Amino acid sequence: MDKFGYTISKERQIDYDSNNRGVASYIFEKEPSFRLCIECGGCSATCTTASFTDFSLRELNILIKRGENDQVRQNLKKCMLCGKCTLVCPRGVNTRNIVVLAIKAFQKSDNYEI
Amino acid sequence: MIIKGKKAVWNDYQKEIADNNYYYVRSCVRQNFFPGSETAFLKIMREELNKDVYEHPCHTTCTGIGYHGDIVPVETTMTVVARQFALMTEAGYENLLPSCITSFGLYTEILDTWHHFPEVEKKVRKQLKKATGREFKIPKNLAHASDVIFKFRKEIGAKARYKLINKNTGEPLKVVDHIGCHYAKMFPSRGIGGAEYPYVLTGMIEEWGGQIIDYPERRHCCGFGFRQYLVQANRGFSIACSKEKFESMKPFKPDMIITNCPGCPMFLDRWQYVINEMEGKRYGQNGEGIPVFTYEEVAGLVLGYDPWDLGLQMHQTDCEPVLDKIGIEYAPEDKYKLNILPAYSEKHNLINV
Amino acid sequence: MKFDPFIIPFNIGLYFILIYVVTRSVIWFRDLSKPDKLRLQRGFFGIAFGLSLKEIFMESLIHRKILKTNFRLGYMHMSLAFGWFLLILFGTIEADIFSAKHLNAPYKAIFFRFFNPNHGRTSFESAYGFLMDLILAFILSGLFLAVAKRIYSKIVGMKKTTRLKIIDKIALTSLWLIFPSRLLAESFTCGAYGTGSFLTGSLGAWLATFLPAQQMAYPFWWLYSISLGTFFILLPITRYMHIPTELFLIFMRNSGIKTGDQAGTYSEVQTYSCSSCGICLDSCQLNFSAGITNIQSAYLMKAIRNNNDVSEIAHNCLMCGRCDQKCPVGIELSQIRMIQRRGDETENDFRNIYKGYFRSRQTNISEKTNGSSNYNFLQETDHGKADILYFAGCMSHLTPAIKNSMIKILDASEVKYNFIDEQGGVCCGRPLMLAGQDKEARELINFNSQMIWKSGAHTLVTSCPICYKVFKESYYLDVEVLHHTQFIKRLIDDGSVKMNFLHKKVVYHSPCDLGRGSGVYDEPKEVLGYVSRLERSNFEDGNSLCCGGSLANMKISSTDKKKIALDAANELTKNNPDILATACPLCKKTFSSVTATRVADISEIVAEALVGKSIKINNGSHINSIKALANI
Amino acid sequence: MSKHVVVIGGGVAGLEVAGQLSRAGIEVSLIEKESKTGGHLNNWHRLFPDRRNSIEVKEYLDGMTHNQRIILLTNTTIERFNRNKGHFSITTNEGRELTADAVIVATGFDLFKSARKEEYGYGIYDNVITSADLEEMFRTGKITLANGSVPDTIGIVHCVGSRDEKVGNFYCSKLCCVTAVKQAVELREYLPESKVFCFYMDMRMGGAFYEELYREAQEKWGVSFIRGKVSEASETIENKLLIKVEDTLAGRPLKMKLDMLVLMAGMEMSEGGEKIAGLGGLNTGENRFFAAADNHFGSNKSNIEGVFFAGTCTAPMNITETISHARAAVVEVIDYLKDGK
Repeated sequence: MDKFGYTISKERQIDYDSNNRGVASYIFEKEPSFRLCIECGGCSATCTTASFTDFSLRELNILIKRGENDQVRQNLKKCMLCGKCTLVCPRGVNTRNIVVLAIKAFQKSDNYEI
Repeated sequence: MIIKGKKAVWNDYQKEIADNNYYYVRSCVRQNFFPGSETAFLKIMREELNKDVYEHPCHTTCTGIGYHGDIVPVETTMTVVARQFALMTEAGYENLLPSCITSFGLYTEILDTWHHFPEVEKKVRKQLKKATGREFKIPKNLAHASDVIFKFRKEIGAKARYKLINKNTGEPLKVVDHIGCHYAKMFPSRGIGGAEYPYVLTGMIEEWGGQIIDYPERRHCCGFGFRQYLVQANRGFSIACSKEKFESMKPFKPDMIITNCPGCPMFLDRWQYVINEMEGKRYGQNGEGIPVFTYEEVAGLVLGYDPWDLGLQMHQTDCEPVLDKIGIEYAPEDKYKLNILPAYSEKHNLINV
Repeated sequence: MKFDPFIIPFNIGLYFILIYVVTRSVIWFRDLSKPDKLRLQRGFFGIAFGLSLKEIFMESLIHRKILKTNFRLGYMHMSLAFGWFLLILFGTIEADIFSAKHLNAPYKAIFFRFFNPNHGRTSFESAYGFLMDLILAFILSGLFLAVAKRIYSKIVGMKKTTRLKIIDKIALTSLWLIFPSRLLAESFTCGAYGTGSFLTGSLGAWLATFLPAQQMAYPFWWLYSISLGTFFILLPITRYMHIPTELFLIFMRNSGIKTGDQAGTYSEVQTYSCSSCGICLDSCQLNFSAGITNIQSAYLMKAIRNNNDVSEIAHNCLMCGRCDQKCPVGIELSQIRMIQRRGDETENDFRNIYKGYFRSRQTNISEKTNGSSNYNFLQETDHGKADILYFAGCMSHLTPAIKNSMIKILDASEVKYNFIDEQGGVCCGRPLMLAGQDKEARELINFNSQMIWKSGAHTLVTSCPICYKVFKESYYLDVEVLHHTQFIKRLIDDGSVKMNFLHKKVVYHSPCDLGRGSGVYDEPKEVLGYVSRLERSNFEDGNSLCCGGSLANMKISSTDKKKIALDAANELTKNNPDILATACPLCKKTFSSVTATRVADISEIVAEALVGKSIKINNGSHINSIKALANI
Repeated sequence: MSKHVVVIGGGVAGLEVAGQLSRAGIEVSLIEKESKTGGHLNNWHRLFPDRRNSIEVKEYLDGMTHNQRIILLTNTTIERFNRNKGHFSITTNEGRELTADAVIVATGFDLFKSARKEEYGYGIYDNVITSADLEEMFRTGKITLANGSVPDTIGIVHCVGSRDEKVGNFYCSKLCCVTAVKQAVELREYLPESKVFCFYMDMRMGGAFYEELYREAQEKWGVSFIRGKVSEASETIENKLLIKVEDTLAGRPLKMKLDMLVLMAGMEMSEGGEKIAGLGGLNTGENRFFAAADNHFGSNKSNIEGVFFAGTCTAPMNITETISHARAAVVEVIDYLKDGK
């Protein structure tokens, strides 16, 4: 209802407790190295896609963990899986698998499987 | 909640409040929003507590709204404030008693600035002299009106006709206190109880029989925020702030809200109506809203003043549920009768006086 | 005696398997694509038929390839397969010659001794009996090895043996029982009648000394028949299905049928042709370096046959192709794995008792697409016209020495070229393909193709074998695609670049996608041989190791990758070379982190050996070269 | 005549110094304000990064001082401290007069008083505890909430009282990060069902095997690390703690409910140390710790000849560094006494 000329702003806060973190749990289970990320951003720095778009593997990684899935899903498929990120990762995170698993997890969550 | 811990904090944040001879400075907006409050304050101070409270007819705004709304530059503000001080000095008073939280915050800020940067004070003195020919003394004591009511809370309590107790259940009323941001957030040491666990309103409520509830968003701004509300495009943010507070206090089922700031009761009161209009969401028991009071109104009610004399008919969220709970007598049919207020007259336009 | 009830299990089994195989063949044939059907028909009446017969004899019976890889294992397979074949062949002939009439029912040949207990009295008969005993002994010797392999796989020279499921165990037991029960049945019969040759005769005579041979024989004939019957009935749902299927495989392969990228008859025939011999296990680096022991091709084939969820297995593979090289049956294991990757999401819920017999084929489902491209953010850049394009590849940008060396070489050769991904390019698409995402890969391929096509170039040089493979196989470009080693070889051959000989000991690691993947083995070594002292390693060409850094493995942890890299690097640097040379940025990067030996791409070594055009270092003295510098 | 040295403080540094000096044949008086020696070591359960029992270190220190000619004065504080012709005369609270050839100050540190960070509600909210409180829980083996139930979600706030201009501490206490990680791991060990979150500004895992412990906490124990300083905590109606923090790496504010909040209290100059500084005219730095004569090669020396520092009274240090620093102080003292002063 906009008869006042404005509407109540939506909260920007991450509501950790009410967010659905099923996608993150799915990835944690299948790819334990997902835990190891220290958010250094090396992956995003070398990423070809990141140089063209706002796709950021680092950010994606943290948003999935917080259950902020909507922001993530539209970007996931921009990844070309080229693997440069895996090569630069100082923590040995299997980044490509995380992208593939995340895509799968979103499909599963669409089917209410997770 | 460990009350002992809280009390320890309260003990850490005490402040000196003058005993008598106050120079009262009004708030710009309260006279419109809750016009009974300041009248009630003066009445309580003069008639109930027998204090000398002086009001200078020539005092103006402190420019706080303009200052926090990024419109008035700080030097201008300081000069205007210096004029207030000059009026006080001329009237022979030393204890400044602003009605407005933002004024209180602003005076505190300016006095602190001058303390650290005497050259600024010097410059302002020069400017004031040049503009108005006036000179001033730094106030000896600066206390907000709610500080004074806090100071005399026991005296008021002793005279009370009503207690903040549900007459049907005997339980204390659950009261949410909301402290204006400019009261202690900028200078925690100048507020009773500090900024994290302010005691100023809590002390009154506890003294008068109510029970304060501590809810997670107690620190959150009411949503006025000056530049948030003043620009229409930002009002969605303003109302979201209030909503956040209501959502947070909701599980505690508060009976009423008490505030010590001009803007806060306005927004906590009016936004309840707007939220209901926009989202169909009603707060309070039975969806009747959570009544919002100023501390003067609450003091007046406790002392047995007529609710309509206190201006409670000006509230958008009806106060009757709380009045009923306490058992305050009132005449519903008198609510909107204007006979209490002086008749408005074209001829007596105050601006031309 | 014409008939005895004990033959019934055998007969049921035999006719069941015959009917099954015929039905299966019909279904398989029906499911073939039209061109493949034609190929098969042409093959049947052409040279393929003869070739197939020869191959069936050499591989299915003699097991030549296994013999070559591992003699003891080969002997085991050969004795069982070839021995059994001989036993059936000579048994049938025996029944044909010595029975009352010709063209007997099969059981007559199998249980010949039972129906002709007195056989073997004449010298010809006994000579034939000797032959039959010899064959049986041959089989039993193989059987002994097989039993021993189960218990202790090292006996047959294998580090690992395949694990079995219950049904396989029953089939295996029945298989193992066939020949000992035949031996005992025949021996008792011979013992009772005083016939038989060196094996059955002497064993029978000895057994008869303390056992009632006449009575003992009959149960063993039953056991023999039951073992055979059980084995036949279980055949289609066990790995032993490979015995009949391999014949089809050989014939189809000789007819020119290819695996392709979709599940189909041929991939299914291949899947069933896997005998779980386990040779792929030993060739797999995930197994022997990283200790990952459940994803090898034999297990993949088994999981597919059993309709299990294969996605974890399918993706946990380096795709190095070592098992492809080693597979004695010649199954295109990596291709089949790729099919499984593409069909990743297929969840097969076809569950009934026929499942094992006629499994529903896993087909590729194309993903739901919303029509919009995932990669529409890619911006075309105009690189202008050039004859030769240089595409360094993503990985080369993380190993700048490679691209810098290539620029140096290209500049020195004075060819006109365009460095098309100088500012960082778009991925070639192979990583997506390896993840089974062909549709997405195709988008990148189209994007890159257009860029290449617009340049009007005739040659595309790349530094990355991953890119090379996909450029060659999936791009359908009208340009010649060269890996930089091939290109350098050409530059050397036509004298475009001059090089010094570096007195360095170099060992060459052949990258998987370049060597086994694309068949480029020689050029890199020739280039290296031209500029340095190239030494041989134990892992050359088809047998070369994977560095472990492969993009193909989605699942492997970085620790396991390191283990593989370390093992491979240790193998390659055994003789302390000065340089571990490779021709792939990924191999270089992977090896660099695990070995103290200098790891260099061939391009780097070449760039180092390059003779500058203006400076005659070899002829000129120190002063001369300074003068030369001054003249530039 | 043998020399006499007074060591002020019976913590890790003081005990090490006293033991080493005594072994070198120097007469030592050890002054400790508490009833027993060991200082903060008595309060820790297991030590980072290898989680050995703190008793082992205590036993070592006791062994150092055992059977040595050390005059141990417990429950003793210093009331007067004078330097007189190269000698020091010290008066204790019990009126005892001590004369020393040299003094070693090993007054250690005090833990930051977490109640000063009012927004976290230590001492006000039921389930806000400090790292020291948690150690006590580990020692008793009972990790429970105020109402006796077992916590399910636990937050650990780094940098409480460190790197915080608001409380006047600009410096990094440097051990709280690794303590947080150690305690997170221990919490997960004790309470396998629990979820543990660390809220950090920076992970400062500078010591040997600290980073490895950090990695282990992530990999093996699934501890979540959220980069951002918790700005406020409040109690909800279900007696949980609602915290607000910005997840700086997600670039978004975050709120979550926790059962328990553990504050990683930083290290501050001890009150005792401040008193000594005042009595003896010893220089202190901007961080209020004792100011060493030289940061690089004189970290044991004070501005007064014959007064030396050992351990965390000069800066935050871990036990390894404290013991090394104490030994270095011993060398300085012996060197000083040899010169016949």
